[in-house]
Amino acid sequence: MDKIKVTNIKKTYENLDAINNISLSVANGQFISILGPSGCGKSTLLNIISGLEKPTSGDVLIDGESYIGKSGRVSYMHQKDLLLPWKNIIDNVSIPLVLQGLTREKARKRAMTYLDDFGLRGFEKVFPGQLSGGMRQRAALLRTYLFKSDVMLLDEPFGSLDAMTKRKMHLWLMDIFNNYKSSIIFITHDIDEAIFLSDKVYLLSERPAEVKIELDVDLERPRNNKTFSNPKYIMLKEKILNIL
Amino acid sequence: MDKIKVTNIKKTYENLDAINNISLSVANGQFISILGPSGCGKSTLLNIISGLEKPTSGDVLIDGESYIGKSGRVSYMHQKDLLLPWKNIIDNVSIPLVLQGLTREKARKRAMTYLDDFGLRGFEKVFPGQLSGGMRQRAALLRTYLFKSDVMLLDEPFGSLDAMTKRKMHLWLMDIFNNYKSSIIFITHDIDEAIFLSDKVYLLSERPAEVKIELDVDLERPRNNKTFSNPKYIMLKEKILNIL
Amino acid sequence: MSKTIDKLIPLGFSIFIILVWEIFVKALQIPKWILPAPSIIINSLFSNLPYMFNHTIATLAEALLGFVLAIIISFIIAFLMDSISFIRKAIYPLLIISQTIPIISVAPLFIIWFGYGILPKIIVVQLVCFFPIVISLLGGLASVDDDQINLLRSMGASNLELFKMVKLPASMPSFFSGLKISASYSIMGAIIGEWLGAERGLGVFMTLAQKSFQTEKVFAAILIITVLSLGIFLVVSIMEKIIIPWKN
Amino acid sequence: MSKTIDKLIPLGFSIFIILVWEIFVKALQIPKWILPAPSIIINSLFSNLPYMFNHTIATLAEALLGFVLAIIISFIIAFLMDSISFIRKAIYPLLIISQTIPIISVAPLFIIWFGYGILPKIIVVQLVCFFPIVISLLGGLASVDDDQINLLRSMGASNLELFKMVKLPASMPSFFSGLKISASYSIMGAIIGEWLGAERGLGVFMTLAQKSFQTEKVFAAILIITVLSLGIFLVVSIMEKIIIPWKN
Amino acid sequence: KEEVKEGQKADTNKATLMLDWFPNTNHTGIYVAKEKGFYEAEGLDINIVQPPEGGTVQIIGAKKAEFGISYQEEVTNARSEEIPVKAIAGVIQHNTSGFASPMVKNIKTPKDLENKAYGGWGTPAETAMIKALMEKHDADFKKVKMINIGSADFFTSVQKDVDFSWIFYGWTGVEAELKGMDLNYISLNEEEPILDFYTPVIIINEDLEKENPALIKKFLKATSKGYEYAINNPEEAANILVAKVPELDKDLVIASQKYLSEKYQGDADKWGIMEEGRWENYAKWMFEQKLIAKEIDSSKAFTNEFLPKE
Ligand SMILES: Nc1ncnc2c1ncn2[C@@H]1O[C@H](COP(=O)(O)OP(=O)(O)OP(=O)(O)O)[C@@H](O)[C@H]1O
Ligand SMILES: Nc1ncnc2c1ncn2[C@@H]1O[C@H](COP(=O)(O)OP(=O)(O)OP(=O)(O)O)[C@@H](O)[C@H]1O
Ligand SMILES: O=C([O-])O
Ligand SMILES: [Mg+2]
Ligand SMILES: [Mg+2]
Repeated sequence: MDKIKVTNIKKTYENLDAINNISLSVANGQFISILGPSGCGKSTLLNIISGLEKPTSGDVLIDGESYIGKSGRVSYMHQKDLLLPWKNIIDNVSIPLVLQGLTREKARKRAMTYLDDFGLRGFEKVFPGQLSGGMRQRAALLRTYLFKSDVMLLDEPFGSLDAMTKRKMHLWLMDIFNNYKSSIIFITHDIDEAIFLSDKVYLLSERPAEVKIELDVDLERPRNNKTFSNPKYIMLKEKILNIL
Repeated sequence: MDKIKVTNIKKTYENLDAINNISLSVANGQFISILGPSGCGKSTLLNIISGLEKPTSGDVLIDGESYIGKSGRVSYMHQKDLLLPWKNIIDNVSIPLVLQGLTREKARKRAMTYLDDFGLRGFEKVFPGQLSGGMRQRAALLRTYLFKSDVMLLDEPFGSLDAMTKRKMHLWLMDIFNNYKSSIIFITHDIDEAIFLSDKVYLLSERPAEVKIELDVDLERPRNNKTFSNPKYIMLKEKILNIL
Repeated sequence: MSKTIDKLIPLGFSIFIILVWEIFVKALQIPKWILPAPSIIINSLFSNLPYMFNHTIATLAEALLGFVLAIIISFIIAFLMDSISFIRKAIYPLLIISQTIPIISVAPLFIIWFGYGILPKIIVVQLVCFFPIVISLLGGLASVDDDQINLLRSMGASNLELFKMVKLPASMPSFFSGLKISASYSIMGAIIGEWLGAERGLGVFMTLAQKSFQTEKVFAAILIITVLSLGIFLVVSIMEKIIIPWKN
Repeated sequence: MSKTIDKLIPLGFSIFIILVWEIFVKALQIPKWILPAPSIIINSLFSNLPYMFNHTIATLAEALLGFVLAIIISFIIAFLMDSISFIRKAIYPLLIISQTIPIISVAPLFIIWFGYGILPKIIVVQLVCFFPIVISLLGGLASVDDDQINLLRSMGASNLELFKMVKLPASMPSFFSGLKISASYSIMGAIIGEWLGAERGLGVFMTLAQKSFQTEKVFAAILIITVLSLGIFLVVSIMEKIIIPWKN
Repeated sequence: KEEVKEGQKADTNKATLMLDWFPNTNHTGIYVAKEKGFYEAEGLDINIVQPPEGGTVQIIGAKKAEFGISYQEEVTNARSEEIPVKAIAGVIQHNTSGFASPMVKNIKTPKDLENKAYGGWGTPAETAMIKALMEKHDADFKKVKMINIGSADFFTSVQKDVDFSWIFYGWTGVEAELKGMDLNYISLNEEEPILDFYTPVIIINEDLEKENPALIKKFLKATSKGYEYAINNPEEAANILVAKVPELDKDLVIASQKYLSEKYQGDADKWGIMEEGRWENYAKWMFEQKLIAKEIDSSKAFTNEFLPKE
């Protein structure tokens, strides 16, 4: 059975069709990426899958159960970082732990162990307003990760990162992905990133979004720097570039 | 004489060195890019050049005149879009025109002519909260452009755009650049973008930022898709990747 | 819940309270000069309505003039305080002092300065109403995103333009909190003003009714006061919806 | 401007006003039972100080107890109104009504219900103070970023947790606007409460002074009221700085 | 609240007395009785409380205090509204109030009130009184301008648009003397006998008469002693009041007390006694003037029964 099954989602705002008709599926432990033009409806789709917005029609099944309008099931990193301005970084990222019942002290301690990986060490007492754009994004990603659901939705998590930091984050993400067998839906504008990370890539059309094509990425894991020179990789990239 | 001359800028926040020592210069009509790790101090540098923040020491000269702490001289697109939530898109982007004394009606009309280029046609009456991340970025860029200074500072203007839209924006940006002979400082994490657009690329170190190296890009203009296969381009890219 | 039900809830709840009151008064046989039953109040209201009309108009006029004056003065004060730091520091304590002085204790001064006409009442309403508006406006102005200010300043916005384009809209939600508070006070402010001496107005009507122990008339007047105040509050709430469209 | 100069501005401005007042009264030979000169007021203050002390303590106690009660009740009401839409709709009109009723008109009811002690005064202070707090809190709560709420809800936050982690902090700036308004009213609320009948308190003192035509004593009391109110306001302002560190 | 409950039990000795206004020389006898231990001697513990604006009659009507201070017009008014209060002693034998004006306004008789401005509270009773006085002197009431001065005092209001105002001579009149301000004064009781109503009076709830007559008797016995002391020792009595209420102006209290001590008992046989005729006539007049909606039974509005028999 599919972990996530999205069928015939349609979303219309007042006088604007955002999503025309999208169906997709994610198998258990699968990593899929979504590529599509700016403003086509990608964030809207994740909002719907996470249960924060209701589709005009269509259904979202997770483990076979419908989650239309029901939030709380998945880890979701929004495109906006949504850090709380009144909490310092360590308290911001430990929110999901506190919500799961840990004491504040324990939550902080647990979160603290990840600060190095996320390049936030030394900034635990700083308010979000004093962080750089990329650091805010990393904090938001860490917060999402600490929610620890078996389903993660990530909306352009690495958009403001330099290549180096991005690569570090990729490796880290692959690590969790392999260890925890999470199912991940990942939005990005970076074609390399999409291919490198995913088992499957969905290309969306202009708004109102439809699935233009669904491409399987059969590159063996674990992937590494050599992956980029794999002919399959290069072919896939070319194919995507042609379609877009 | 250099259009912009930044000398020995140092910036220290309470107990954090953000910028160690940066000097750079932009000739009249030159396009320079800045690449550097996330959180190293790039946005801080632009804040200082624009006059919004004061450096701990160092000087910023524009046309030979010091602009420490004096804002209003340059067009500046922040990393945050800073669209005003209470103005619809057309009024948001026409702010600089209104501030320059145009009536609201005229300002709207003028701004309207750019909406197609920026893919915002049809969204003029919409509030920023109802736009996608990439659309907000494009609106912020249009607003910056309409300020029409001969110096433009752009902080990751295309971070949330897909490849296609980005390419369109690049061509548009090259167009203005060539027509108006603006001097531009451009922050990005995208190496291709940096090389493709610039006359010179500065690579910054980890925080506290220093200039690691300054690379001239001597690719003939106008540039186009063929530029990417130019051997000079490929060499330059490799060099940058090695340094980072 | 549907829109109609939404509007029925407060109505239903009010009716419930009135019923409890009626039953309570009847059951405990509370004499009407202590606490009249709602039925008696309504009855008294209708039999006195034509002749309460003049009083109502007088009070409403004082309240509205004072309220509008308060809004205008609040904007001027808030603008000056926000733009000129010297004025802010000099005036802030005076603003607070203006609220801490019980008006009735300085009533003689009011009369000597402003006489017995409608003016002292309007001034009392203004005094009562402007403070919540100013404080809320200032609070709103202080909460503006500095980066937005900086952006517009870097585009050459003058102080006035910054106020108009950024500060004012950003402080509208807070401003309306203050305006709602003041709206609720405006009629009561007029009543207090009428204690300083008046020929007409619901305050005069109530005093006379009270002195002749016609408690039901006092409550009939309170009912009118309440309806007027709720009316002004409602108008302000509707204005809020219109003026802050980006919040919906 | 340096910090010390900042603090000297309001002081200097106040001294300026007092001087103008003194000169004005002396020059126009205004009799002291109409408007006493500041020097006479200060003089009267010091000669009556020891025995005004008790009155001051009584009023301050009423004001502080009422103010704290108002804060507690405001939070409870705002929380309930924010979480349960039925309660919000049912209670909103009642909140406004509670502010529109001139307390003096129903004074006998207060005595009949709450007796002669400190209770009715505390209730009056509470009634005066809670409204600006509730309205500002509700305004603040309404201004919260929905996306932040949604994010935390999607992480399984309960209503109470949402209130604590997002809504409350987000509405703190607005809350403090309301709190400052109420702080300025608290002492005056106690004075009004004392008009319902009291043995001690600055309100009693003022009435007695006024009725024996000792205007300078009335103003001496107003001076104390003003200083107390400014003091409470100052404490609230300092608390604001401490509780909203992310705004600095 | 507590005092009230206990006060209604026959054998307790606690009771509350609610004043009509701020404590002043009208109340001296009560403060004397308390301070000199006259109440204590009767086994009483009297708690003196100040009223909410105009609330005494209702509080007594609701039995939240045993004794209250009011005045004849108010009691008459209250009874016509069926509030069960009753006067048990007249504190001052004759009405000491009247219309005062600064000498410069030249108002010597009610005739002179024409074309003048009256500053008052705008009650129908005031209108009726002025009208009655003027009609007696063939003056035209329509020529008087009525101004509501709210809470402003006499001295302030005559600074502004007002020419004359209603005062209690024993307080405001005496203050004018102290200030050296010359007044013209038209005394109500001298000008028109009908207006010689009792003010102030001590009141109770009718029920107390049946429930605890002993309490009333003891209370009035001690209170009488208090007023008698004040009649005989104005200066000492004034000092007792000032000691209890030091916020008052001592000079004013002493001067006022000297004036009032002579008026408490006046021409009556003993302090506190009230004449049925004056209650009846005033009630009738009020009804004729439409100041009350229905006639009252004056005999039930007051009683001398509880005054000490000597
Ligand atoms: N709350 C809303 N009300 C009205 N329209 C909305 C709302 N949210 C989004 N939209 C519209 O829906 C369309 C899709 O938006 P969405 O944010 O899903 O785009 P996206 O694919 O994530 O784009 P980007 O890559 O730029 O982030 C846009 O045209 C946007 O204007
Ligand atoms: N107002 C501030 N107060 C204190 N520290 C700040 C402030 N603004 C920025 N910093 C710190 O200065 C450093 C540089 O920040 P800056 O925003 O310039 O980085 P950046 O190079 O633009 O990064 P990014 O690529 O992630 O946007 C960061 O460590 C940040 O935490
Ligand atoms: O200020 C008031 O008198 O209520
Ligand atoms: Mg998006
Ligand atoms: Mg940056």
